[in-house]
Amino acid sequence: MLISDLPVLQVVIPLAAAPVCLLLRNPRHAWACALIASWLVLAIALMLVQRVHAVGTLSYAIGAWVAPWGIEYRIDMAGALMVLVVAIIGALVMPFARRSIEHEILEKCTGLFYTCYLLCLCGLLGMVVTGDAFNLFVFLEISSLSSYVLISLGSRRRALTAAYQYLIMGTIGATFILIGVGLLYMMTGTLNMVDLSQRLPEVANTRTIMAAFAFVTVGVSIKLALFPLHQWLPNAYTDAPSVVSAFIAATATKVGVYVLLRFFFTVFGMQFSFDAMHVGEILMLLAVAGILIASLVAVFQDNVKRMLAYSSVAQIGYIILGISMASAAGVSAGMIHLFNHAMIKGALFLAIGCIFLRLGSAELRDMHGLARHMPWTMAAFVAGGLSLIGIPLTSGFISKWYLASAALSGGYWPLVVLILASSLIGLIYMWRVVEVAYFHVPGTMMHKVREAPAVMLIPTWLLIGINLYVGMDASLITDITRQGAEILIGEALQ
Amino acid sequence: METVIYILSWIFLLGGAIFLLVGAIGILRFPDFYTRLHAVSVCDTMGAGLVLAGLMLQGGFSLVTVKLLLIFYFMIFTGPTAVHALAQAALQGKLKPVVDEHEQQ
Amino acid sequence: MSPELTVLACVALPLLAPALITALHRWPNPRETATLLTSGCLFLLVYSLHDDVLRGSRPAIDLAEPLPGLKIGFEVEPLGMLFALLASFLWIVTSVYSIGYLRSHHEWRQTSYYSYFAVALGSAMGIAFAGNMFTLFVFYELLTLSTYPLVTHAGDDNAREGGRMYLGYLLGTSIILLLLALVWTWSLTGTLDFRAGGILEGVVTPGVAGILLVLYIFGIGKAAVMPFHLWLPAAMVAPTPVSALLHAVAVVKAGVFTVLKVVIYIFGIDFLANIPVTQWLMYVAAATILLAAIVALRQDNLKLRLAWSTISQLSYIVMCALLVTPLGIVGGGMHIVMHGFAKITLFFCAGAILTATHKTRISELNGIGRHMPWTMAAFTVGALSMIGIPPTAGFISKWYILLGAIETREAVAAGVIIMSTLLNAAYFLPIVYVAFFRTPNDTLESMPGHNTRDTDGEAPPLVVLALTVTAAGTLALFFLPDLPLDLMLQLSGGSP
Amino acid sequence: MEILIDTILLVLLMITGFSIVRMRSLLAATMLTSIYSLLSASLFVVLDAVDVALTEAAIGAGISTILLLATIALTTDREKPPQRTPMLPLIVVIITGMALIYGTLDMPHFGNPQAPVHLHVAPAYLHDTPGEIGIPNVVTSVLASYRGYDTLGELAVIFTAGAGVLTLLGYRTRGGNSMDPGIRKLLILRVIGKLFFPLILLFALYVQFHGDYGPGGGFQAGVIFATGFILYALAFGLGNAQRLIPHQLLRIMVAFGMLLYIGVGIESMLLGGKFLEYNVLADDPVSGQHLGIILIELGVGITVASVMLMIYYVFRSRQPEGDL
Amino acid sequence: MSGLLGLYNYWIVIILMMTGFYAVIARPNLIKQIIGLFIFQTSVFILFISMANIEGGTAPIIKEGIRLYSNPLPHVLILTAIVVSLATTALGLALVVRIKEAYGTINEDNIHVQDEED
Repeated sequence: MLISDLPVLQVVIPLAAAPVCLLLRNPRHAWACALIASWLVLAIALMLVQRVHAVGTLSYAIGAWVAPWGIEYRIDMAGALMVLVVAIIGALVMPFARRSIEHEILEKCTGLFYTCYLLCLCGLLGMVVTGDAFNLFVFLEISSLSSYVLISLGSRRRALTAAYQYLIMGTIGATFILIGVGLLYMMTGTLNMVDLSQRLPEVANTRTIMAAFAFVTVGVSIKLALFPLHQWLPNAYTDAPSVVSAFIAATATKVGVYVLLRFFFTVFGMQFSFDAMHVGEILMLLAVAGILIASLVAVFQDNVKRMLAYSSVAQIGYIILGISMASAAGVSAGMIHLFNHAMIKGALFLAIGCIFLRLGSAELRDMHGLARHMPWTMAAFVAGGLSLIGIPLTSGFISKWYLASAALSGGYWPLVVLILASSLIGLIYMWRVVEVAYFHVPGTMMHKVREAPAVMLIPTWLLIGINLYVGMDASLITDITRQGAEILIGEALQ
Repeated sequence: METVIYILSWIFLLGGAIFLLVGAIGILRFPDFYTRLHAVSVCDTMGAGLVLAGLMLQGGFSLVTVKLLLIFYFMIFTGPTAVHALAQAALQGKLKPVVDEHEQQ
Repeated sequence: MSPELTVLACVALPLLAPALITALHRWPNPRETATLLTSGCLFLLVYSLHDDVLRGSRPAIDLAEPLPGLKIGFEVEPLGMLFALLASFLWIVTSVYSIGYLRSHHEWRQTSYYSYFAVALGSAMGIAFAGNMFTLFVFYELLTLSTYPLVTHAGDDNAREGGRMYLGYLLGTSIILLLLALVWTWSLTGTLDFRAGGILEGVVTPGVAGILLVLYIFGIGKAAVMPFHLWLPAAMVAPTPVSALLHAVAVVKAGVFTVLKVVIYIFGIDFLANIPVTQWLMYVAAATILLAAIVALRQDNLKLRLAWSTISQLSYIVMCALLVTPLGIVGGGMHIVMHGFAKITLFFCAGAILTATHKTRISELNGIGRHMPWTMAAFTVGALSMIGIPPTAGFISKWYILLGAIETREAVAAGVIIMSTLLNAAYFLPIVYVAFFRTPNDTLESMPGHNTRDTDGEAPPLVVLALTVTAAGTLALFFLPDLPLDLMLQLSGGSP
Repeated sequence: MEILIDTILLVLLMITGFSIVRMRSLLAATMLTSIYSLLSASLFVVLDAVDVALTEAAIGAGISTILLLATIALTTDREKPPQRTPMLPLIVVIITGMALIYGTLDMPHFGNPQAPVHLHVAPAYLHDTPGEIGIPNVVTSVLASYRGYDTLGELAVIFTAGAGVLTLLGYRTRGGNSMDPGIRKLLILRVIGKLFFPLILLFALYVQFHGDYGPGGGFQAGVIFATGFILYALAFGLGNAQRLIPHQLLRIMVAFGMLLYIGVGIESMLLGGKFLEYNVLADDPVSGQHLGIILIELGVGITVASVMLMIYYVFRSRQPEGDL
Repeated sequence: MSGLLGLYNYWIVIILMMTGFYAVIARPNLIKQIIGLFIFQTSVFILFISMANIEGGTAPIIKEGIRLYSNPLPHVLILTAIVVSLATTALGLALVVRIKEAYGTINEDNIHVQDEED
């Protein structure tokens, strides 16, 4: 096995680890297996980023069958960034998971939990690196099915309905994607994305391709919870086990956004997507509505996880807003926010996971005076919250800055104001938690509450650390996203 | 010779189709579960058998005929068994047969 | 230590101090010693820089570059030097005061109090020495966030309410307006560095510059120009030392300091003089001066009256800046210092009265001057300075402001200064009168259940010491205004 | 002729579909669903997709129906009349349908040999399969080799479903020798079951290994294999079936099939090829392909069979003892 | 076939798809939704297989003397999709069973009512 096999290995390792996990009787062993796999994936992801940086886009023909006859893995800078996001979150969530999972789900399910987690990881990675439209569907289903299971493991019975709702909406979305891919195939005879992009211009003005575009867009939008197709998300994030909320919130929707990017820019081409189909205007409208409405709804939530979930819907709005500008600056800003938001939300949900471990609840009313008993956890939460609001020296600021300047250079004046003003709504809902945790008098139950264990705090703070580092020095990440955006836009211009 | 076999096979096929049709009408027309089951089981076994026989005649001595024979073998076992199971289940479910009220009196 | 490193140390020292303070949280005396030591060292460090600056050197250091073209970097120039000197000196005094105040009030969470105080000071240093607008913005926000726990120190519903308003106004204006202005400026010019003569001239049309100026002036919520001033009275829920140093000096002065910086180094005085909006904004500031003074007249709560007075005085400085003349800038810079000393004295006094008598209302202060002669003497000095009567420091800054107004033939500005002087007198002198000349009525001696030990006499000695020092400073600055004046003159590049 | 059958089948499908939506009894709806699936399988045969037809019949009409029935047994078979007005869904459906119909307007016509799908990529499969893979069933060659990675993904999906169902419903062991009393009465069923059980397994093996030459392959075989055991479990009770194939064994088999598939991929990597490049497995590329395809089909068969059986076990073990 | 008749097949398939889709989104009964999903997906399979068809072709199993085969690629894709659909159905049904145990009903409206009460 050589360096050149890395693109496929990073997907195959979790895939192979999953059945091994199933075989292991002892949950601890299963955990160790999942841990090793996800760390290996992170190592590979880092190597991949470095390689893509060095040699440019990587292509790997699986089974040595060259595209378009075989399935191709294709990693460019944008893909490498996504792989990195998924791998970082996956690797950091795992050490956290053991204590949290032991506490939140039944013991007999823990081994299976890690199996499903690995499958989800594998599915998400596969979606990112694949260069084949149908293979995308297959891996989408792997990640979706496993995430339904993961979500259903939440301790309340509402987790079941949340998972079911997600299953129905997710399957509708996936079927829409399947229809879209089918129509594309019908008109071009190929499934390979690059091949598709070369053959599409000939038939671009047919009604079939327009329908295909619509179906793919709607299908992916369901997966990434674009307003108003987000109904599954708040329930799913609220009732899933904390680890799952953190993992899925930070990765699944982001991968969805990435898939949308792939389709818009690589497959259909920018000209078709934005000039012919006017998707930019539609997305911008939906993004703005999503940002405002979801943020406002978040303010009125009493469950912190639900609040964060609505905030996720709003934040996805920011990412889409960047993309909808259809400029290199906008797409790059969207991708920066994609990375940053993954880290922020991951950290916030992990912090909530720590709280859940000690409190057994994520309701605001149970958190009175929590900061005195769990100072480190709450400090992480506040740091993540500040980042979400976009205070300078945090990663959130970087993304807001880029988004605002992209909007400015695109001449979208009201958007700049909106971006800045809506971060204030973020301030309101984050501060509700801060006030309760720092200023309310602790209840009697609170005396037993201790700080979360170090194995859970360290991953949380590592994510916060990434946030702060990006806030201090964003050059690395902006470099990557700039290259990624250029490749996406550049391909479209060819 | 071929023409004879051809005509014969069509007679079988059509005959089978008629049986199946009759069975279907029976399902619709008969008054209760047991009689409907009766109609469908009897007619189906015969109809399907005839259709298979017709097809075998068309297939001649080939692998296809062997496969058809196998199907026939399966059919004659599974059909009655299924119907039996259904009737048994209905009986267990306390489903009363509809009886002509005049006779009962 | 090279000047560059000193600059860095000036910012880093108070930011790192909380580590030491927290480590010592079990032992109050060493903990307070740590605070005092830090503040003392900080002042010495800052002071050691002033020679260089007066000689014309501009120590600068860059730390990081979060975004291309946006650096976290420091550069010392006269105005920042002045602000840093003021803040670091008054920190020493306030620390002394705090020790006396907090101990006599048996406040909770003293460790976190001192820690956040140090962070706030560090942020103020960062603002003072910021080498570009981005760095300034970063520390501006850090200052808001680090003072939030201090404002809400009491932890009750009142404090939370005040804190909400504080955070809402300051973060709101800074994120929506100021950040917008920054992004815009950056996208127009590609830089946010402070440069002599500004960075906008020749890049933007006067119309756009006008909008930008509006965004900047109102975006800097800490300058409390109406209508973004309500946070300041709300912040009065904080313990008095916090109000004294932060809401009379560090935070609000950071606001007007930023305004001055923007006017001088982002727009440039010459460029700004040609924008019609400047004058209109000046009128807004003038209106703020008068309106806030009128509101102050009606306040019975001493701290609130002081807060409204601060709003009024801050707009002096904003108005100075918007006079866009070198003399006005000198006046504004001087007023930062002079008002700082006077106002901190007044707040110290208010705190001392609270400590000694548990009184917050002016109407309850009849005859208090007899019980607390030192305190009320200091209060009188502060009040005189606020009005601008010699021999107090306030006179000097007012003099320059008036000169600036006359130089630019701004009758409105000059008129407003005169008017507000009268109003100042109207809301401060009655307090002095009440304290010294009215006979104490029922309240002081006969309050039931009152601890007689506290009522008779002065506040704790540390408190009195602190307020005496600042009052003395107010007087001293009248006679020896050289240091601030030299710095400001160097900035404006000419003789008065 | 084909068009006639095609049309009739489509009309039947429509009728079935509408009836399913209207039907209030879930049991009846399930049976109609099974018929729907069978009809579409027939349609697939007419449309020359024999492999798909076999799979659809086995999975759609077979396993899915069994699962639906098991679920209904655990829940309820009556559907309450809906209380909400179905206007919004109707609008959504109509819009979606119109969008699709709009999309069809520029489609190549049904069966048109000049359609892009028949000109690009696919001809290469048909042309190169005999030379590169050396088996006549092109579907198998594409499935197992050209797009073998999709199939791995598909296996992972099934594996996920197995793990998921196991996680959700858990597994309860059933007392060893007990036979459902309901079944004990059905002597005929037991006799027939015993008769057919080996035949079904034999057929499954045929489908498994004949997949290279005719319709069939690991998926279909796995499902049929599972069906055989399900029949056994129906006739002789769950307890006896579990003694035949214990749950633990299933668990191992599920994992083993996956690992076998991935192992073939890794092995080809170790031998210096790409992932799933069977050419390197033997000296001669074509026999390497043969070997690879047989191995991965085996992996697929094992995992699919055991996952199906496991899901069935899990569903059945939820039922109270003695309930059919 | 020519003219609109050439699309007739697709139109029926679309109607079938929409029938299933309607059952998913309009019916409150969870099992009915799963059945709807199943029909929706199966109809999509028919769409794919329809496009693979070629006039006068046979099943894509190479035999001497036959030149026209239907397109094997959609067949492969749909084999995969069928399995995916089964996996979804199985998981969905498992969830339905759990929901029934937790809520005592499989009617979405009733479940919402209970969720509100929580």
